[in-house]
Formats: sequence, C-alpha cells, structure tokens
Amino acid sequence: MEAKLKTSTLVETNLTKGKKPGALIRWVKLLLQSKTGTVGFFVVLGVIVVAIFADIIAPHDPTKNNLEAMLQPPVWLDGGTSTYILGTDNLGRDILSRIIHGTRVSLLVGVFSVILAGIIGIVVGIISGYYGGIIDNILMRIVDSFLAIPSILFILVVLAVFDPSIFVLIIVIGFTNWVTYARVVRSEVLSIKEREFVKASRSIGTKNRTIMAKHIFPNIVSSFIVISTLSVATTIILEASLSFLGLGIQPPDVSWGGMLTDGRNYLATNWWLATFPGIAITVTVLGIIFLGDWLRDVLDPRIKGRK
Amino acid sequence: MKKFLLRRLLQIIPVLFIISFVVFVLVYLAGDPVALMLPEDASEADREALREALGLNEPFIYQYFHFVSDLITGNFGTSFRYNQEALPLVLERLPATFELAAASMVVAIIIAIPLGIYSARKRNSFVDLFITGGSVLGKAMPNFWLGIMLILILAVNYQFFPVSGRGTIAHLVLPAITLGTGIAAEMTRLIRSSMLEILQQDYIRTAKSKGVSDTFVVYKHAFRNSLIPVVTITALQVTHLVSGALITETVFSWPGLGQLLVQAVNGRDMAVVQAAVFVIAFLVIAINLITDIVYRLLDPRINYS
Amino acid sequence: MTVSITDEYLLKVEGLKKYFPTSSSMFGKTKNFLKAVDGVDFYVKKGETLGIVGESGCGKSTTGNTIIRLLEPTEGNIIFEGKDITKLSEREMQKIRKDIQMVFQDPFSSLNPRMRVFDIIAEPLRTHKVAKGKELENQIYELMETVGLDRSFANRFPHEFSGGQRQRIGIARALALKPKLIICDEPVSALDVSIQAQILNLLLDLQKKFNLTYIFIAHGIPAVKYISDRIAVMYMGEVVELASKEELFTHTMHPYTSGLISAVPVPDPTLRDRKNRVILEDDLPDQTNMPIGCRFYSRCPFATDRCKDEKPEFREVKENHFVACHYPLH
Amino acid sequence: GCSSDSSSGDKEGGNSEEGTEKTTLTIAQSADITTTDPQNSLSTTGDRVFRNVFSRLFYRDSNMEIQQELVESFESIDDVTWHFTLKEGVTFHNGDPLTAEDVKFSLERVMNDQSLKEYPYFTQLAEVNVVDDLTVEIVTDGPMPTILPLLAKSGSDVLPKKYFEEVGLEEFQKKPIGSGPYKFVEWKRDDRVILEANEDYFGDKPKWKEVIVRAIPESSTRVGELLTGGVDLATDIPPNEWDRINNEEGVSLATGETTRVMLLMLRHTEGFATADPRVREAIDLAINEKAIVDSVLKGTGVPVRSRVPEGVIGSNPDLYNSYVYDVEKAKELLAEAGYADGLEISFTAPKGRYPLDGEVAQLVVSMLEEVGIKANLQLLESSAFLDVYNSKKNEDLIMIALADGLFDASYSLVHYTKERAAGQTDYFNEKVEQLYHDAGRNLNSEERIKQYQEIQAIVAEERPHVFLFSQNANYGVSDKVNFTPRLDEVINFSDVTLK
Amino acid sequence: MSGKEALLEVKNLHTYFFTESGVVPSVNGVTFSVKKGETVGIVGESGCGKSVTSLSLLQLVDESGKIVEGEILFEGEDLTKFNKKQLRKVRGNKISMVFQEPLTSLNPVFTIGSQISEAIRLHQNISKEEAKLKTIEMLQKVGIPRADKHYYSFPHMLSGGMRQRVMIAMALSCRPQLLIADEPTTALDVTIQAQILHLMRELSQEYDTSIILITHDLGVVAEMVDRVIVMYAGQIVEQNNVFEIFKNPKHPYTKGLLNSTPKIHQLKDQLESIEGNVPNPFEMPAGCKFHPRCLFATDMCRNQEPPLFQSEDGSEVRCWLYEEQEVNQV
Ligand SMILES: Nc1ncnc2c1ncn2[C@@H]1O[C@H](COP(=O)(O)OP(=O)(O)OP(=O)(O)O)[C@@H](O)[C@H]1O
Ligand SMILES: Nc1ncnc2c1ncn2[C@@H]1O[C@H](COP(=O)(O)OP(=O)(O)OP(=O)(O)O)[C@@H](O)[C@H]1O
Ligand SMILES: [Mg+2]
Ligand SMILES: [Mg+2]
Repeated sequence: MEAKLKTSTLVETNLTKGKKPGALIRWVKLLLQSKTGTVGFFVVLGVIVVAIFADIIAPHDPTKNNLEAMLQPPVWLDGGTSTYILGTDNLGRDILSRIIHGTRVSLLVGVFSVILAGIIGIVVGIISGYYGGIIDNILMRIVDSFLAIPSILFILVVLAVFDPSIFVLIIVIGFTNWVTYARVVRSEVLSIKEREFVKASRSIGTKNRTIMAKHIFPNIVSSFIVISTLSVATTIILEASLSFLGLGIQPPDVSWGGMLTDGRNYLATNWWLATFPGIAITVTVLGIIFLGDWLRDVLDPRIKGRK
Repeated sequence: MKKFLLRRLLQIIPVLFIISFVVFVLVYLAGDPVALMLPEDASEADREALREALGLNEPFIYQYFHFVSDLITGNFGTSFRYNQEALPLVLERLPATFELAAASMVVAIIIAIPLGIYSARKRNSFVDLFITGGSVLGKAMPNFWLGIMLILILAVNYQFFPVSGRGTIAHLVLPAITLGTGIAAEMTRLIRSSMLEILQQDYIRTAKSKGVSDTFVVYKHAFRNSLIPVVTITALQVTHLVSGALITETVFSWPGLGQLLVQAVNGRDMAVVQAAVFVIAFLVIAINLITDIVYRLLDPRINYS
Repeated sequence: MTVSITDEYLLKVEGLKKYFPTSSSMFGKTKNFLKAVDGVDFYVKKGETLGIVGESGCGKSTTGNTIIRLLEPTEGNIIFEGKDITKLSEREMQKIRKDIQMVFQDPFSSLNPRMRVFDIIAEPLRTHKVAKGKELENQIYELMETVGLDRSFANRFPHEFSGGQRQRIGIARALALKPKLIICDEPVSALDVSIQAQILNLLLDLQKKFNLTYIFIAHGIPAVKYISDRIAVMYMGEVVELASKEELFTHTMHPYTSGLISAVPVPDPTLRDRKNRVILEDDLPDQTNMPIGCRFYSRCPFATDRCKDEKPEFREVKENHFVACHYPLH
Repeated sequence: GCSSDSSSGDKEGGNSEEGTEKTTLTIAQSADITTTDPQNSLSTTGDRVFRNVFSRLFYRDSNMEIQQELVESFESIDDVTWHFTLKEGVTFHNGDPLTAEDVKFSLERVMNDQSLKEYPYFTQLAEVNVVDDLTVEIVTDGPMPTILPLLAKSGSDVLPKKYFEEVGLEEFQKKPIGSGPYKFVEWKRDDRVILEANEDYFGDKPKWKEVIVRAIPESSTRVGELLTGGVDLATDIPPNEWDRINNEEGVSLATGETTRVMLLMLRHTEGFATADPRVREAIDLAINEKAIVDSVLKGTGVPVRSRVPEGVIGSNPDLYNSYVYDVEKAKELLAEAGYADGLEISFTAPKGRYPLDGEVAQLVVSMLEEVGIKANLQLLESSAFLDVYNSKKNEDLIMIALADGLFDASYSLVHYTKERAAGQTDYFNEKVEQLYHDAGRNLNSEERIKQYQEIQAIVAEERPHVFLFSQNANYGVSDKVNFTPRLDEVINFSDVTLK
Repeated sequence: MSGKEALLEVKNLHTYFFTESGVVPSVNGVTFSVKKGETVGIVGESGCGKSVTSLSLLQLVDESGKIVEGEILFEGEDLTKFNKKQLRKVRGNKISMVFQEPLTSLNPVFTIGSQISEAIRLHQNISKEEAKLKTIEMLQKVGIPRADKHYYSFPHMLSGGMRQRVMIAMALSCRPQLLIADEPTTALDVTIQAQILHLMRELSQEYDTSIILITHDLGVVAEMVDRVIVMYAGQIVEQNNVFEIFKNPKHPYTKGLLNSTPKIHQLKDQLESIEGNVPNPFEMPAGCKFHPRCLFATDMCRNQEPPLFQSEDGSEVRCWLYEEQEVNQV
C-alpha cells in the first residue's frame, strides 16, 4: 500500500506543459476570435479616444455660430465646403465638431449613470439575496415599487425640478435604474450562495461581509458588466429621448441627443443635421452592444469551460 | 395557487404604499404649480392667493397625510390644467394607449418570433449576423427619430398611411411600427438567446431521437420552452412600453396616456402625474401578476404552493 | 487501522434533528416540516473513519452540515472533544471551526471560480490569522505538495484543472488548519473510477500521516466500504444500522442495508446471476408526513403489522452493532 | 378601443377631393385647448375655439378695430357708468334667448371668481346691473379708458346663465353652449375639438358645416398633415419648416404680425453689473437684432425698441422697426464701466416655449461674446423657465416674449412701474410712474397715447428691457382655402373661405 | 459468440468537432458491430467519446460535430448516407435512445403521456386514442403504477427512477431493434439503478432488442452485457466478451480500470489508481495515447500508435504488448 500511495501522490504535470500565455495576449486572442467583438471593441475604443481628445480633434468650436454659413451641406454635396466637412446646422455651427464634443456628454452620462446604478444595485442585490428573509422582503418591495413606475416618468419629473445638467442627469438616471441591477444581482446571488464554495467559506468561519466581498461579488461582476454595457447603450438613447421632451442636456453643452432632437425638424430639408448624430449614436450603441455580447460570451464560465 | 395569489396580492399593499411616498416626494419637490396656472403678467398677490386656496402652504407631513387619505378614498385630486378630477382624465386615455400598446406588441411579435427563431437556428450564419445587426439598429434608433422618418417617407412622400391622429386601423400602423420596432429588437435578441439555450437541452436531443422533424422540434418542443423567459422579460418591459408611448404619442399626436403625461409633467399638473403613475403602477403590477400565472401555465414545473 | 476501545470519542452526536419548514401558513398556526434529519445518534473516535451511506436525500449532507453548524440543529447535542457545540455562540464556535473541516462533493462548485488556487487554500489560514507573508506562502506550497499538486499551479484558476485535481485543492484547503476532524461529503462521487481511487488513496495516506479523523459521506457503498472503519446506514433522516465495516457486511441486520448492498452491481460477470438479491421498490413515503411506524415499512420485503404501527428503536443488538429493526436479519 | 366612430368624419374633413363640395374645415394647432370654459383660459389655442362658439359685447375686426357684436348701441352715462343695449333675437345654441341677465351673470362670474384665469383683467369692473331685458349697465371703479377693449377681449364671452346654473360647471364643460357661429360637438383631449355650424346664428351664416380643430404638438407632423391634405390650415410653423411648405404644390405660407415681443430683462438691482446703465447700453448695442431676425427667423419678425408693437393703442412708431447696433461703442462703454477685461453675467432663457427661442438665445450669447461679455446661458424647459421668471429668481439677464392681450399700451407698460418691477428688474423712474398713473385714468385718448409713447421713449433709453424683435406668427395654408392672419392670432372660421 | 447476423456494423467511424479553438477528434476510427439480441457495453472514462459514438449512430451530435469518415451499416444500409427524412424513420422506430439525465431529457412542458404518444404516432399510423392506449400499456409495462393517471403527469412530478422508466417506455414504444442507452442509471441511486437495469434486461429479452449500453461503471457492465468495448481517447482499446475481460483483461488501461474499482464482495481490497488524467484533446500524446499513464510504456509506445490487434476468438486490443500474440490486424 505504501508504494501505491507514493505513486498516487505523484505530482501531476500534464497541465504544466507549455507555459500559459499572458493575460493580455489571451484576451487579444479571445477578442480576435469574434468578428463582432473586435468591431465593438474598436468602436468603443475610438469613441473613448474621441471623447478624451475632443478639444484637439475637433476642427471648430462646437458652440461658435456663423450666420454666414448656416445650414451648409456636407462637403460632398453641392454647396458644401471643406471647412465644414459634415456641414453646419441652423446656427452655422460645425456638425463634425459638435458630434466630436457630443461624445463626451453621451459617454459621461452613459457610463457614470450606469456605474452609479450599478453600485446601488449591486449593494442592494447582494444584501437582499445573501441575507434573505425580512431584509430581502423589504428591499424587494422597494424594488417592485420602482419597477412599477416607468423610469422615464421619474426622470421627467425630477428634471422638471432641477436643471438638466450632466451631473443631474447622471444622478437621476443612476438613481432610477439601479432596480434592474438589484433584481439581476439578487437572483444571481441566490444561486451563487447555494454553491459549495460559499458553504466552504462559511464552514471555515469567514464573516458574512468577507464572503459577500470575496466570494459573491467577484462572481456577479461578469453578468453586471454584460448588462451594464447594454445599459450604457440604452442610456445614450434615453438622453436623446429626454432631449426630445425638452429635458436633455441644454446648450451650450453639446449632446448627440440634443443634436438629433434639434435636427429632427430639418429631416425633410437639411437631412445632415439629424442624420450624422443619429449615425454616431447608432454606431456607438452598436459597438457597445457587440462588445457586451462578446463579453457575455467570454465571461460566461459555462462557455469558457466548454472550450 | 390560492396561497400564491393571496401572497402576491398582499405584497401589493406595501408596494403601493412605497409608490405613494415616492410619488408624493417627487410632486412635493416639483414645487409650485401656481406659477404655471397664472399668466406671465400675474402679480405676486394673485399667486399667493391661489397657493393658499390649494393648500400648498401646509407642512410636508400634513400634505402627505392628506394625500394618502385622499388616495384611499380614490381621490387623486384635481388637475390644474383641466380643472377636472385627475383620475377620470387618466382612465379616459387608457383605451388609446392600450390600443397602441397592443398593436405594437403584435408588430413586435410578428417581427421578433420568426426572426429570433431563424437567427437561433442558423446561428453564426450571414443571415443571423444580419438579423442581430438589424435588431441592434432597431434598438439604437430613438423612437422619435424613427417616427418622424416613417411619417416623412410612408405618410408624406408615399401617402400610404395617415400622418397622425387616432381613428382607423391605418392610423395605427405607423405609431405601432415605431413603438413596436424597439420592442421587437429586444425581443428578437431575447428569443434568439433563449432558443439557443433551449436547443442545447437534452430534451431536444430526445425529441430528435424519437424521429421528430427539425421544424417540429423547433416549433413544438423548443419554442414553448423558450417563451418562458421571453414572457417574463417582456412583462418587465411594460414600463418601457410606457416610456416609448410617451414619445411615440407625441410624435403622432396619439391621444393616449403618454401625451397626457408629457403635458402634465411639463405643465406640472401633478394631480394628473400622480393619478397616472398610480394607474400605470397598478397596471404594471397587474400585468406582472398575470405573467406569473401565464408563466405557471407555460411551465408546469413551477409550483407556487 | 482498528481503533482500540479505550480511545476517547472525538465527536458524539445525540438525538440530532434538523427540520426544514416547508410551508408556513399565513397565521403561523399549522407548520409543515421536512424532517431531513430526525434523531441521529453516533460517535466518532479519534483516528477512525465513520462512513455514512444512504440513498439520495436521506439526510447525509444535512447531518454533516449541522455538525459544522452550517445549519443550526433543530434539536440534539453535538459533543466535540467533550464540549457541546450546539450551544456555543458564533464567536466561541470560531475556535472549533479550526478543528472541523469539510471536503465537498462537487469539485466544480466547491471552488470559487474567480479565485486563484493560492488564495483558495490561503483563505482558512487568513481567516484564522494563522500565518502571513512568507510563512503563509511556505505553508501553502507545502500543503499543495502534500496533496500532490505542483506548486507552480498556485497561480491558476480552478477551471484550468481536472476534476481530480480540483478535489485535491479542496482537500488541501481542508487540511490547511490541521483539523482534528474532516467531514468529506461525497468527495469522490463526481469523479471517474480511476480518479476516485487516487483520491481515496490520498485520503487514506493523509489520515495516516496526520492522524486524521474522517466522517466520510457517500451514497456509493463501495467507496465507503473501502475507506471506512465503521459505517452508518441512513434512511429517511434516521440511522438504521451502524456497525464496523466487517460486521456490517458479514452480519447485515437491517433489510434496507441488505437491499442497498445487494443493489450494488458487482464487477464480476460470473456473479451476475447470484441469488438472494433484494430489489427494493422505490415506494418512498412523503418526507413531510412520515408514517408513525418503521419508515422502511413500505419497501421492506419482511414487513409486518408491527412495523407499520410501532417505530423500531435504534438499539445495540450486538456489541458495537446498532440497528433499528424489529426483526434483524442476523 | 372606442375609436372607430370618430374616424370617418376626420378623413372626409381632411381630404375631400372626391369632387363633392368641401364643407369641413380642419385646423391643426400646436397645442390642445385645456378647457371649454372660455373664462378660464388664456391661451391663443383656446381663444381660437371660443371666439367661434361664444359671442361678446364687442369684437375686433380683422384690422383690430373694435366693432359691436352683441351690442346694438351703447352710451357712456358718466366717467364710470356705461349702458349697453343688446341686439334682439339672439339665441344660445340650445334655443334660449340671450338677455341682459346672461351678460350680468357672465361678467360677474369673471369679476368675482378668483380661480378663473381671466379674473385679473376684470378687476376694474365694479358692478354690472340689468336695466331691462336687453340693457346692461356696467359701473367701473374709476375712469376706465380701456373698457371697450376689455369687453372685446377674451374672457368677456357671454355664457347662458340658465343653462349654466342648471347643469353646473362640470356638465357645462362637457357640453358648453354659446351663441357663436359654431356649436360645440365633441372634445377629445389632446386630439381634436369638433364644431358644427349654428344655423340660427344671429350674424352671417357660418361658412362651414363642420370645423375640426386638431392638436398636433410636433411641428413636422403638423406640416406633414398639411402637406398630405389632412388639415387645411396649420398654425405655428417654425421657420425651419418653411422650405418644406414652399417647395410643395398646393400649400403656401401665411405670415402675420403679433403683439408678442421678445425681450431681455435686465436687473437694475444694486450689486448687479447690469445696474450700470453703460453695461445695459453695451448689451443693447452688442446685439444685432436685425441679423437675428434675418438669419434664424428668416425675416419673420420686426426689430423693435419697445414692448408696444404697431397696431396696439399707444404704440410709438419711432421705436418700431428700429434697433441699435454698434460693437465698438459697446466695447467702449464696457471699458468705461470698468469691464475692459470682460464681464461675466448670467443669462436665463426658455427653450421650446417660443419658436426658435433656444437658437435666439444662443445667438445673443455669441453676440455678447463679441464685445467681451461672457453670458452663462441657462436654457430651461418651459415650466422650469416660468418657475424662475415667476419666482423672480432671474439674475442679470432673462429672455422672455410677452404679448398684449388688450391691444392697449397700458397692458404692457405696467412693467415699468415700481410695484410691478420690484424684484424683477427693480426699475424705477419717477417720471414713468407719474405718466403711467395719469394715462390709466385719462379718457382723452390722444393725450393718453402721447403719455404712453413718452414712457416708451424713456424706457428705450434706460433699458430695463432690451427689446429684440416682435414675433410673427406663421401659418401653413392649403391652396383650397383663403386665409389672412390677424394681429391677435385668432381665427374666425368663417373668415377662412373656400377658393 | 453466437452465429447471429450483425444488426449494426460501425466501420472506422470518425466524428470530429469543429470548434473555435480547433478540431476535436472525439471519435477517431471506431469499428464494432452489434448482433441481434446482443447487449454490448461501452466503457471508459469521462470524455473518451462514448456518448459521441452513440450520438453519431443516429447523427444527433451537435451542429459543430461532423462524421468525417466511416460507415454505419444498420441492417446493411449505411445510415451516414441517409437523408433527414430517412433518418427520421429510423430514429425512435428502429433505433432508439435512453439518455443519462432523466430530468433534463424529458421536455418539462409536456405531459409524459403526450411525449410517449408523440413517438408512437410519428412512426405508426394510428389515431390519438389508440396511441394513448398504447402509451398507457407501455407505462404499465415499465412498472409505472396507476399508468392512466400518470399519463397526464409532467416530468417534474415523478421521481428520478420513474422518469427513467418513462424514458425507457418511450424508447421501447415502437419496438426498436436497437436500444442505445447512454449511462441510463448514472444519475440514480443504486437501489433504483438495480430496478432499471433489471427492467431493461427483461424488456430486451421480451422484445429481442439489441442494446448498446454506455457506462463508466464496470459493475453495471458485468451485470448486464455480453460484450465489452473499452474506449480511451476516442478509440477502442480493447474489445472482448464480458467474462474474458473481467477474468483476463489485456490492455493496461482495462486492467487499471478494474483495479481502481472498489469491490464490495471482497472484504479486503486495495485500489490501484491510474495515474494522471485523460489527455486534453488538443494536446494528444504521440504514439499510444495511453502511454503517459501506462506503467508498461516503452519507446515504441511513445512513438508509434498501436493498431487494434485482433485475435482468433474475436477479441481485440490496441497495445504493442500483444503484437506477437496476435494474428490479425484491423
Ligand atoms: N436548506 C434546505 N431547505 C429545505 N430542505 C432541505 C434543505 N437542505 C436539504 N433539504 C432536504 O432535506 C433532505 C435531506 O437532504 P440532504 O442534502 O441531507 O440529503 P443527502 O442524503 O445528502 O442527499 P444527496 O445524496 O443527494 O446529497 C432532502 O429531502 C432535501 O430536499
Ligand atoms: N459539442 C461539442 N463540441 C466540442 N467538443 C465536444 C462536444 N461534445 C463532446 N465533445 C468532446 O468530445 C469528447 C468526447 O465526449 P463524449 O461526450 O463522447 O464523452 P463521454 O465518453 O460520453 O464522457 P461522459 O462519461 O462524461 O459522458 C470530449 O472531449 C468532449 O469534450
Ligand atoms: Mg448530499
Ligand atoms: Mg457521455
């Protein structure tokens, strides 16, 4: 028996063969495997770069009007000039520069409101799912209530009171959208807390707070990332809708939604006013959704496990 | 089932209570409606008189208490704008919005089910990519933009459909497409992923091993199962439908709840906002309850006792 | 590996019960309970292995989880090293937790997929502040080698391992605090036979090396028989028979045990037509509404009216051979 | 839904190209009426409906001259007492005769019920007495030069006393009854108001069998309806839609002036930069009103230097169609005032309340920037804007458009009195105060006009308000009908005629 | 071996999966046959290609899996050449399958009755009523009590054993010539397993159905089958009659499997495990695929893949150790 035991505890090495590639290279590989993922990644990267360097990239001051050059068509149409590549709007402002600057608002509002909503949602979701019982009951009734009020209504009423600045938009969208996260996170937590590694940790005597932070949280992060990317996309569109109702970002700040809204009245005659910001929104949202879909695929342990 | 229903019904009470509080705080924050009720040239004294008459000078708690006790007696207050009780104003709009919502759902279902299923069956094919791209596009287009484009092209240029208003079935087409497209986009993606999941289940293999044809496997064995998540999530989207209706109705001057709400919010006609939020919340809760029951019918595994 | 009688009990379980409420009516009057564990008595001596077998759902895991207070017992005493731990506060319990560790069934779900092997094994050491820094590192590498894992694996994630390797990680984690008792809840059920043997042998090896005491839970009798000194057979929340391994297999007393044993397929085709096989019907009573008499009544080939009406007592029929049956077979 | 029955009428109303004589007029407005109570509405959209359903003692013709409507003859007994004799044989839509009792009831209602929106305009009336069936006596609280304009103004509509008292307000709102050329049929909120011809109307026979007034808030949709023949007349066409209308056969654009003037209010309050007259002048000089009108408004507007536009009693022709613009001088003035290195001020403006208001505000900002004034623009949605305005939270600059409902300068110029300006512009000028007070009780209309004109001249120099332009109203009109806009923006349906 | 004709002949079957990370050769040249009335067992560790082999027979592998080479002759006709319609006629009718997970293999939203009668109606031109009667008859046959009531039960209302009986009823409802059972009892308790195996044996005798029984439990094999096929890494490594295999295993892998199986009928036993793990499909060793785990590996094994040596008695083994002794090579 002694001999047998020796061999049975032999170090297993067949997995050590071939050193694992670095994390970065692995992610690049995973990314390149998916066409849509690659497209999404580069679109999002591009949008972020544009947002950061808007001041450098934009050829004109986005708020500077030029009454001599009102409603100029894009460069490739009759009457267009290369000064205004994508044409000008009804105040003679450069559409390209406005789109470039609008990237900032759209991303800021999209990303930060999602982060805010995510933080609240994750905390509530984890607590509710992990402790269950009366705490869960109370929190879920609050969530139910919020879910029953269309969030746009909520946002409308709040924006009617506070000026719709970027900051206010982020706060109000964040504070209304957390419920979705809370729901999703809670249901994930319910299944994760039954997994044996949580039991294992409890059996050691780990504190609840530590379990939530070290075992539960990391395991919901990936599904959070997936829904949050989608949410960023939805928020960009939401900002446009709010602009339509007169409650989006107000000039002189430039947002895609605002451009789209102001330009809608010119769709029949000067189509470029609304079309280019529309394309910017669509491409960005598409990019984000593609990236999200890809993330869902690569972050899903089932799918990863299968390979 | 009885117990389940009873429990769900009891849960509605605290939910409505929380909603009442949230709504009241919102309305309270929204501040003074008096400014909007009087002309630009009205004097401060006129405004003060009106404020007093409306009881807006009372303290918060007192106002909230009043609000709740009024609610319990079914009194949602009087619309400043219409000078009329708020609740009938809201209820009067429900048929129009229902009509639009139902038609949009039909549009969405007509688009989403075949596309979603096809896309799942031909996963990663060119057509699948195309459908996925299309559904993302459908999601990325703001409702008002799509609505205006539809009017420009289908109503003004080609005159296939009337431009706006409510009336015949023809009037319903464009708004329903506008509102339905976004839902369809979401639903297509949902059906696709849910079908993909289901098509990998063991019982699909069992059905195939019995000699069931592929089409039958998809439509009989897989589809019904894939509907379960679709129904639940679609029910959760009811509030999104309301949001969409808000905009679509404005574009098409559809005399529904959405338009009423937009104008009530813009005009700070808070009694109407309150009544509408309550009615919508109530509907959402009711729809979710119905969904749970449908869910149970679709999925016999769930036992609510 | 026999244990002398004079060895003290490490663990003694008396009348342990764990009920799960299944439905609470609106006004809290009538409550239904699922009696997952319903009055279990046994003891475990230092250095021995107590096997617990039984069909799925008979309460094996619940018993294990209750001993380590993952579940609060409904009733009964759990005496560990002479101290009743059912009454301890969470803080006092913390000390005991160091001495009792668990190895879980599912090698896939018992390791946090987002944690590296190093951190998984380090968790108990960190929680109980046993070691830090370099010392912690050394201890972990040592543990990994003990269970047959190369230390170069420390930075990997669980999904990069095979089932057998993952189970080794789980064992390393359980060993980290040098516990006195390890509860193994079906540690080999999810593994292939060849890997099963690796793990069983590893457990035996470790037991020798560290003088460990095991409670080994499984529904597969062969594995339990291989590793255990004494075996408890559970049925519907109760222990129906408890004896040393040799005794249990040579002088099976409870009809359930004999049914269980004879149901195990024998890897020897020459024995396939062996006689006196008992095939038990799967006519199980409702677990929330147990019969008053013997719970095995409905499936027992030897049942009488007495079995139906009178609950058999769990008694020591022979020295160190306990059984709960009115008509023991031997 | 309960929708199908209403549709048929609409279709025919809009597109009656089927050869039969067109008998339905369809009008699209940018907003719905909010009530059917003519005394509780101040909106132009409401007025357009009420004007055709109710009648008043007087009315304004298309030249804004006051004419007798229900009144056969009238005389002024003394400074404060008036007698009006009503026309004979006038009936309400329900057949009841219209008598002095109805006039008394209607005027007393609006004089006494504070909750009515028209109430503030009627505070000068002291008593209404019935002399006989067809004679009413009105007593004012002092000499009242504006009594006839008031009786021709919205809110003076005569309601049927008997019917109103019988059914009560609630019922009355569901089925309002007047004595105008059109009878109320149905109101579907946020959709349409349907009226039909009143064959028993005491004046000229109504021209249309049916009139439908639709509410279409989205301007491109409104234009779409016009282009496809869904409506015959669409109001509030913003300049950006003009090309669409001009490029299309069968529709054209009609532009008319209004009394609405877009202006900036400047704080005179101590501590604000705008308290310095040089800064105020610099602001006025920095803004090229003409350029704004010509560019964004495409010429539909008139630069003005007064709040009282042409066509309103008391207007000052010197200040109409005039503006000051001198960037260099503005810079000098700023330098003099000590702002050579630039000046930062706050600027509140509405967005979506008036046509292209947001754009105008942004232009103003960039023009101010030219002279070194950095205006921090706060564009607010309509109600938030009104909140700031009404609660007097406006700081240096606030932009607003104000109209004159009475067609009398007294209505507008009250803003320059101490009491009214308090907290808003904090403007005060002894002379203006005196002139305004005198004019208010002056029954000599020529002298009165002089007084008002003088006020305007002073204001144009002292600039509590910097005026931008008087707005035009733009209508899209189908070629099937003739339509001429009026200064008061009201539409008499019978004035719209078939071509 | 009996002289009965072969019902199924699988020749040089290769099934590969074309995944994003590369081609997985899950079944790599498998050749075997099943005679009428014969029960053939396929054993091997997890992932060795047992399920893929069986799914390939009816072409039920996932979309990404393709039969890249080989013939599957059933009653002399090559199933790989069949079009979809022809295949459907065979599926469930002439060849039917029972899967491992009885819960997930039944559609949760349809009653068990409708699922069985669907199978019957697909292949027999009978009315709904008749199909229902037949279904109830089948349910009775597999020992479901109150079959007419349970006709309307949903899968989740039944216990695991009952569900597996339903699966068997469904599979046998059209009296197939061949039943493929992929680990039909792995998810069940031993007591239930005994019942199910017993049932399968009885029914196959009654209907004269051939069975391919896939399992990793050597005990089950020993109890049930006539002939055993041992698979490793997508290939057959040994094939022989059941008595021979247990008495005299040839391939080191087979020996290893036997030695690592705990035996309940011997009081004292020792387990020997096979070291290491099943190779990763992307890192298949050169030469004999088993050599890294083989105690007898030579240089030859490391470099050259052994063919399947066939001996006179019909047994086959893929190992260089038997080179000299063998007569034929396949
Ligand atoms: N948290 C719980 N709530 C309610 N019932 C439970 C809970 N945990 C276990 N049970 C029930 O208690 C009974 C015993 O469960 P337990 O997990 O102890 O069985 P087991 O013998 O370990 O079975 P297995 O072999 O399947 O692991 C089962 O009927 C189970 O459904
Ligand atoms: N859909 C698939 N895509 C890619 N690879 C697959 C797929 N299905 C199976 N495989 C691979 O084929 C190989 C054989 O799998 P198979 O399911 O036949 O194993 P098995 O012997 O039945 O194992 P088990 O005992 O676990 O059922 C495995 O390596 C598996 O990873
Ligand atoms: Mg268990
Ligand atoms: Mg398998």
